[in-house]
Amino acid sequence: ANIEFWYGNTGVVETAIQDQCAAFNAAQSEHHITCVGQGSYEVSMQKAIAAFRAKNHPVLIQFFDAGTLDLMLSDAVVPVQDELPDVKWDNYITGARAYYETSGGKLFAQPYNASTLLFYTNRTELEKAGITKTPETWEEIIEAARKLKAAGHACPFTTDGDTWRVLEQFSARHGLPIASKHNGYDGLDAEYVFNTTVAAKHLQNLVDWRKEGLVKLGSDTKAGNFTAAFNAGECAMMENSSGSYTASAKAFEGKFELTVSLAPMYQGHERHNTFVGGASIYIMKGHDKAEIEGAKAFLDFLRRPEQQMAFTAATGYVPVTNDVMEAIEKSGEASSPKYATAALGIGSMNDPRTPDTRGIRLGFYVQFRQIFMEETQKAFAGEKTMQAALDSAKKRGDELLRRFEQTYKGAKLH
Amino acid sequence: MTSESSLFSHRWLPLFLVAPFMLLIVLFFYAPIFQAFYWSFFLERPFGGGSMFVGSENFVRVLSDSEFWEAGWRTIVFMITGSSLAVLIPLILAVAADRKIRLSLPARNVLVWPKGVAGASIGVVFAFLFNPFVGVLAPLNSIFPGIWAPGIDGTDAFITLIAAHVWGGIPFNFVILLAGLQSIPRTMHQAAAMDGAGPWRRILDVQLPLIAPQLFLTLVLEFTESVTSAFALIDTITKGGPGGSTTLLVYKIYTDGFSGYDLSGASTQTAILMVFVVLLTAAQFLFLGRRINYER
Amino acid sequence: MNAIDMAIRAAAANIKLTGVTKAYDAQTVVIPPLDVELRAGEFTVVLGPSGCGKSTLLQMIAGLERVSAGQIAIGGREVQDLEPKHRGCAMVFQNYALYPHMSVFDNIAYSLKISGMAKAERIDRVGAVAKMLGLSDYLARKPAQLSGGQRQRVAIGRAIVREPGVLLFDEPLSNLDAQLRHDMRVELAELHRRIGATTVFVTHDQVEAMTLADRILILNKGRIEQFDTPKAIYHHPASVFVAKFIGAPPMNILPVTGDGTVLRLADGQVAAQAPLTGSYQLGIRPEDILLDSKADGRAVTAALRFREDLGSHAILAAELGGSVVRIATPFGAEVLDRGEPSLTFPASRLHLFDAESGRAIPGAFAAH
Amino acid sequence: MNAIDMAIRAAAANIKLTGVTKAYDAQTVVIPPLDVELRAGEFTVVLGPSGCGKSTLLQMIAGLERVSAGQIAIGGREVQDLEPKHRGCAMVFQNYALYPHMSVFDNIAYSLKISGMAKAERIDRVGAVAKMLGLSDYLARKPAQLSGGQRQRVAIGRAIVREPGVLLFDEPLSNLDAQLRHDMRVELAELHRRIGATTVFVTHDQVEAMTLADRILILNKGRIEQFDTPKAIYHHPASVFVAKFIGAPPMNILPVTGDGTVLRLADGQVAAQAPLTGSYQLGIRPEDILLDSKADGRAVTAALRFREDLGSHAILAAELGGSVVRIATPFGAEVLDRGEPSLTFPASRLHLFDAESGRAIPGAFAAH
Amino acid sequence: MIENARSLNIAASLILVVGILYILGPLYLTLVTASQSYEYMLRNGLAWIPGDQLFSNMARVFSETHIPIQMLNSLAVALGDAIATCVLSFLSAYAIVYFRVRWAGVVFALILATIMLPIEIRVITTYQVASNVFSPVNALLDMTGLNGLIANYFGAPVKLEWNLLDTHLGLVAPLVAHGTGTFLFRQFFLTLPRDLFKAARMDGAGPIRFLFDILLPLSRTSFAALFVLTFLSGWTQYLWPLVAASTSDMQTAVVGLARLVPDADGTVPDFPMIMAATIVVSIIPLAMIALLQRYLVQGLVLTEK
Ligand SMILES: Nc1ncnc2c1ncn2[C@@H]1O[C@H](COP(=O)(O)OP(=O)(O)OP(=O)(O)O)[C@@H](O)[C@H]1O
Ligand SMILES: Nc1ncnc2c1ncn2[C@@H]1O[C@H](COP(=O)(O)OP(=O)(O)OP(=O)(O)O)[C@@H](O)[C@H]1O
Ligand SMILES: O=P(O)(O)OC[C@H](O)CO
Ligand SMILES: [Mg+2]
Ligand SMILES: [Mg+2]
Repeated sequence: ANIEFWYGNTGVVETAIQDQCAAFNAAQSEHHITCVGQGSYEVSMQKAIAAFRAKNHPVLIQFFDAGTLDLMLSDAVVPVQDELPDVKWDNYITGARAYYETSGGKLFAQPYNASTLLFYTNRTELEKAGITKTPETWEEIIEAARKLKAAGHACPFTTDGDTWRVLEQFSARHGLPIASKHNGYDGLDAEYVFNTTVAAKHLQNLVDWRKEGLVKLGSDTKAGNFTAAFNAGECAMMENSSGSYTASAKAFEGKFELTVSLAPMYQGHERHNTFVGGASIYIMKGHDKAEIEGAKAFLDFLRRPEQQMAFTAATGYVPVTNDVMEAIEKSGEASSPKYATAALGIGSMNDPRTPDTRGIRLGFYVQFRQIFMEETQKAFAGEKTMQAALDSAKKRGDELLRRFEQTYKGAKLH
Repeated sequence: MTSESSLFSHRWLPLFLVAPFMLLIVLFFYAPIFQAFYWSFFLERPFGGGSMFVGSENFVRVLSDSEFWEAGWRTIVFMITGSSLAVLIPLILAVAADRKIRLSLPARNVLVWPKGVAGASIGVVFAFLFNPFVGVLAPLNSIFPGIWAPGIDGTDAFITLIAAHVWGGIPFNFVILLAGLQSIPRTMHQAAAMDGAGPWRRILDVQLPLIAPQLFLTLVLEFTESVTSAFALIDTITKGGPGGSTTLLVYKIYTDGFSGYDLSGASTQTAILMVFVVLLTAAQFLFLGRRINYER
Repeated sequence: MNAIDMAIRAAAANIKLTGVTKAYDAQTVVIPPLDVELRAGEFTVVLGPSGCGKSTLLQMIAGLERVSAGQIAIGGREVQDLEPKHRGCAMVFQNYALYPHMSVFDNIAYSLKISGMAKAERIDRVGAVAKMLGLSDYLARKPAQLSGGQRQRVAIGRAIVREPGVLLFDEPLSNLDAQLRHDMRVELAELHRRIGATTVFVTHDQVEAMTLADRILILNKGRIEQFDTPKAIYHHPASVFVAKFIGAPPMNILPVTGDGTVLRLADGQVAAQAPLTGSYQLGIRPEDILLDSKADGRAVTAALRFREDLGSHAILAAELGGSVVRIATPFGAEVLDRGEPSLTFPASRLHLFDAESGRAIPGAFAAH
Repeated sequence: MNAIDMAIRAAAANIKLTGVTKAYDAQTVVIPPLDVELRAGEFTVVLGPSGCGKSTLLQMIAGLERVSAGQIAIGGREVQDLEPKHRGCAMVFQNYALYPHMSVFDNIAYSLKISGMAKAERIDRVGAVAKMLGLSDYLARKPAQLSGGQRQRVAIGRAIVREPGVLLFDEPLSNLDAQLRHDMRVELAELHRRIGATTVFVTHDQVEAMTLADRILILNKGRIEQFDTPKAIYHHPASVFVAKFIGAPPMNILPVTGDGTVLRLADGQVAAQAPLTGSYQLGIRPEDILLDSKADGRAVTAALRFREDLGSHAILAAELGGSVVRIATPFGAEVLDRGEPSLTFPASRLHLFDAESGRAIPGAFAAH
Repeated sequence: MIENARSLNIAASLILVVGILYILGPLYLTLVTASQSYEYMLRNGLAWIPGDQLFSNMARVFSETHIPIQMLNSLAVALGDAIATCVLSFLSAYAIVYFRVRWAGVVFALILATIMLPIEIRVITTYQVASNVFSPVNALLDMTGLNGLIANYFGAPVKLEWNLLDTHLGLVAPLVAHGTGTFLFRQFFLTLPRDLFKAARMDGAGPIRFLFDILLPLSRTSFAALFVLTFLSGWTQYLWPLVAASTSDMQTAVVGLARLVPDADGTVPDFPMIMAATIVVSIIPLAMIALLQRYLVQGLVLTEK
């Protein structure tokens, strides 16, 4: 059948996705897939919703982590595990499964471009400022940043303040809850709590460090975007998704030396697992058998170890199945830079977990991310204190949760 | 219309003539409006498949949401500053171009050009031009670092929007106001000259009052124009940020509805905004329109 | 003349144009060098066909149009380089050009306000003018709420409130209907008597010219055809142009040839006695032709073609030597519209013009 | 009359209006029930003040306005419910309403084209009309390229090309200048003579009415004041309204009181002899008043106020018993403008009207 | 006039210079940027002097982006909008002005109201309607209880479906539902001498002949003006095509252009190419303005009456 697949990535990742689509079409003749880029995860999701209401939606669609609960309750998707019961789903690492499975342990979506947060440095620049050891904690990062600044470096550390980076991944690895009820896993009546945890302190630190000139946000940089600023050599350190590894590596080629390591902790905190990030693929309802068959074929194709390895090599996204990890081991290229993020990422996701670090199961979470960004930006701009901003984000976030609860009154949490 | 009864008296033909257009309007104008009001009393699920009557709850929610009021306030600020600049600047230009000077002909041509550049294109261009590091203000920033930071500072972002809005709004208002100025009879200037009013004074005493109808028209139309233009500019320049500082109501409705899948909330805001617009228009006609309706 | 009239009596000034020329460019010379003097307090009507330069002349005096060459003196002072407001002229425009956004009071007071007059004084002065023009009850109205005649008066009020030495009118009555036009004409004559300002009045309308003017200035393509009293213009037109321009129906102009003793029409009939030779144009007004053959003067025979009966009198059209001659019958007379009556051309009513230039040849016949 | 004329000679039809009424709504009854018959081939001029319903009447005949009640018959056929095109009327509009985008030919031929006439025949017919109107050389031009008179002719051509039984004109000359107006008037009279269509001609202008009409229909607020020949209307006006409406200057109307033998003016002077008692209005036309005291008729003394000299003659304004009386002096007479001359009112020229209704009282004085 | 307006003329000239610079400045900088290489821009930022990469940047717009196809969409939308608006507005204005119908005022008011609420305000629900044009009919059937009856008889209620999203028709239709054209034509018709209409009736023209023989030829300038106006507005639309088309091959050039600025990629946006795209996207409307500015101005002058 002719099927369609929508995704939200751009840049090198988009190229890799298109390559996979082409490979699939080339590998068999029964199905033909058209892969449509929507520009971003958010747009992709809003387009999907609109399209679903208009009965105009594709059979396969990539949704990002933040949309998980909205989709689970949407009645718009079929759990992949229902469509593909024979797949060995427990091949997926726990960190990945935890985010996308029901309380009964059934996977809703097939993890696709899985990522997690990592710490990147421009070793060349660091060494110029006399820093030889890659920092591992925030304390060390700040120390290094001060040195860089003293050495005349304009942008020691950069982040974009994105909710995923500064709140979700931070809270997970520090073992902190974002919302009550174990981030919503135990009921729709959860409430946000992040404004009371160490995350709040960290965010206040970011504000202070930015004032000091140690941390720059995307819009503070010449490039206008934090990844671009790091890739261009403007900034010396950044926290970013494993998914942007290849882009950085390519940009650095022949100019700078790149290091990538686990995202930094505050001293005195035990390291926990990080959430799986990126996105996974859902099968949407309302399509005929032939299309579902095509969709299944494509999903099968994507799960193949060689496909996953190629995708990892091309992007930096982490293969989250055990067999692929083994395949990488066996390939003899395990230490090659193209798989640099794989083991690192999996390691990070496999760190010790608590009920608060399974994932996020909160309604209208995409909107909450917007609110969080909006509020923290106000704090960065000096309009209010970070604490006030977080309090207000919590308040607005709780309103979202209540409305979600009301909207899905009677619906049961899977 | 002097003699109504000398018109064609066919019964079905006129109906047939307006029918296609009315159908389109009912379908794509009135039905959506009705739908918005309808949804504002329901709670819609994003993916459909369930909606629940909630009475005035949506209204309570929207009206007690400080974000809504802030966006409303920003909308008003944008309309007042943006619209008045987008009328005032063309007005000044039109008064200048109305004079018989060498530049007036090229000006009449060039000043219409932005009409051909889409709001979103303007946005893309201005976003680049006002970029703090590579744009026109970059030299200023290298002298006073951080003085121009539209990515962080809401006011700077707002200024960028207004500069772009005015740029794109010049042609239409300029043409209408210039036409108004040119329709002032020459004898009116001559009479004022005989009365001792010099050319500067005539601008205030004769030209401005006499183009009041055109000014009124531009103000009324500028209202809708500012809504349309604001959306394209916000979406291409600021995305409502930083920190929501450029989220006007139109943009908020769009993001709430499309990115936030909050169809009910967005519809409720739409409904409120519509009522506001209708009231504002009525007020404009009542308080301004009536006063400036003099014949010549 | 009461106190109010006194209050707005103008200090009339004479106007002297010396070599005044107007050319928009090398090709369009609208007014070739023009010399004329209008006496202080005089009412001059400027008459001429459309496009002959009447408005241009007026606007040059007013200062709304620059002179290309020459001098204009008002009250002995050269003004051609002064701005309108410094010339002491006021003007009434064809469509009145009232400020539609100002009340009648403000329209009239505007020039006073600009000149910096104190408010109290302004109110007094506008009050006096409004009273004089019968506008006192309308001061608060906008021009759109006034009738044509009232608007006209506001325009005049606006002009006279500054007590100008010179009052200029550019076809101020041409937009009014016949009745109102007649009334306004009478009002204007009365006003001029009371104000006494030197007045220049442009019109297309003969009746206005004849009844209002002290002197009529007839312009033809920017040149003065004649400048004289209405009577002189009517009875002693200086040229065929003037003769045909004034009078309704206009003067009959017939080509004649002189043989040294008599002037003959194209068909050989003798139209008049005169010791002239060569070609001429003979003029006689319709009302001067007598149908009564017993009257004094030359009698010629003509064929009546048709008659237009106007009630009070009739206009007969007759064919004479290849031309159409119009005859106005006396009031109350009953006449035929067919036949070949003999027409009498009283010698004292005849006008003779040069065949080429069209200029009048005075004294060709016995004076009257 | 040549072959061409014959070709477009119309089959004139009479027009009969019975109880025709027009009301826009309950308040605005523009035409109260009206009965009138216009004879076939007759030239009727409809005259009346602005807003009296002239155009409305015309448009009801044409079918452009619906009648509120009553019947209109054209050539004996009831037409009030027919579409304009089925009534056999053609109309010439005030501004001609030529189709600006069509050539002269197409303007004239348009109605023929709509009626489905073959192209060859159309060309013939338009050619004949154009020739008759002197438009043959202009057939390819657009209206904008024509002079006022030519446009007028195209409008007429468009109207007559269908050989209508009825020709309607709504103030067709009012936008022309005096000279052209005069010429077109003559042409129209000539045209009517040749075409012979029943013609209804609306105008404001007395001279047109007097010179063109077979009969004049004078309307006042939608009612017929008088419908008679121009002569009768001028000399025997049926009401004060008609008397004042026709004539320039209009008839003088003076209030008089009869004591059984004479009629006295307000100041007691005897204006006329008549065996009447009570209040009346006495009418006399300006040109009928004699300044010559030796003439026949009653002499009264009046105070001259001012004179308007029109060249051919003068209009004197005098005060008589509290009213202003206008006197037209005979052509060529020289008269004073001050003094208290005695005025003679020839009995045969007097008109008497009822003081209340304003209707004429015929036979009050010796007939003339 | 004899008066010293020098000061005013100098001031006016200065104002016009500033105005022209304000308009031309961004256009010039766009052109300049479009003519630089990406590397040059990365190194130096904004340039003031044109470079030599204009054509290669434009070539990249054609080879690397969807803008060429999207320009075809824009053309379809703009032309569709302009033609449909012209025709429908003309017909409706004709019915309103030239027919004796009691509802003319109401219909005109209903049409005029569309000017006050731009599509940006009602986009959410307009999208909903466009996703199924029959949804109002369905709703009507439901609300009137008619569907209940139908369900009783036929076993199932009527649910009509017609999705206009991602179609050219869907991109155009809501844009046409706008009263400016009707307003414009009505104003124009009211300036036409009434007698022209009466003359045509005397000549025997019925409504259709009058429409085609008289009104249409006389309305040419208004048509041209409205055509230019709606074409430009159709071309420059942003929000509606943004939401109504979900694939880049259905999107319009303006939306495609805005999409060239990536949300978050590890690279600095390729501004020279984006600016080149801006030029490419604006070239048709700008050419249209240059050619038809006269009509545009005439069309916008019809404000009073
Ligand atoms: N700005 C100008 N440029 C060139 N020619 C002009 C200009 N203004 C007027 N004219 C010409 O000058 C001539 C005189 O114009 P003017 O207005 O004085 O005529 P007029 O006698 O007042 O005519 P009317 O009776 O029609 O008002 C006309 O032929 C006119 O075309
Ligand atoms: N549609 C209408 N509704 C109400 N009254 C109307 C309408 N059309 C005309 N009238 C009124 O009908 C009366 C007669 O109008 P009509 O046009 O027939 O006058 P007229 O004698 O032709 O005037 P004019 O000499 O000014 O052309 C006027 O008082 C006019 O105001
Ligand atoms: O940038 P990515 O693809 O790793 O995704 C990050 C977050 O998971 C998006 O929600
Ligand atoms: Mg003039
Ligand atoms: Mg009329």
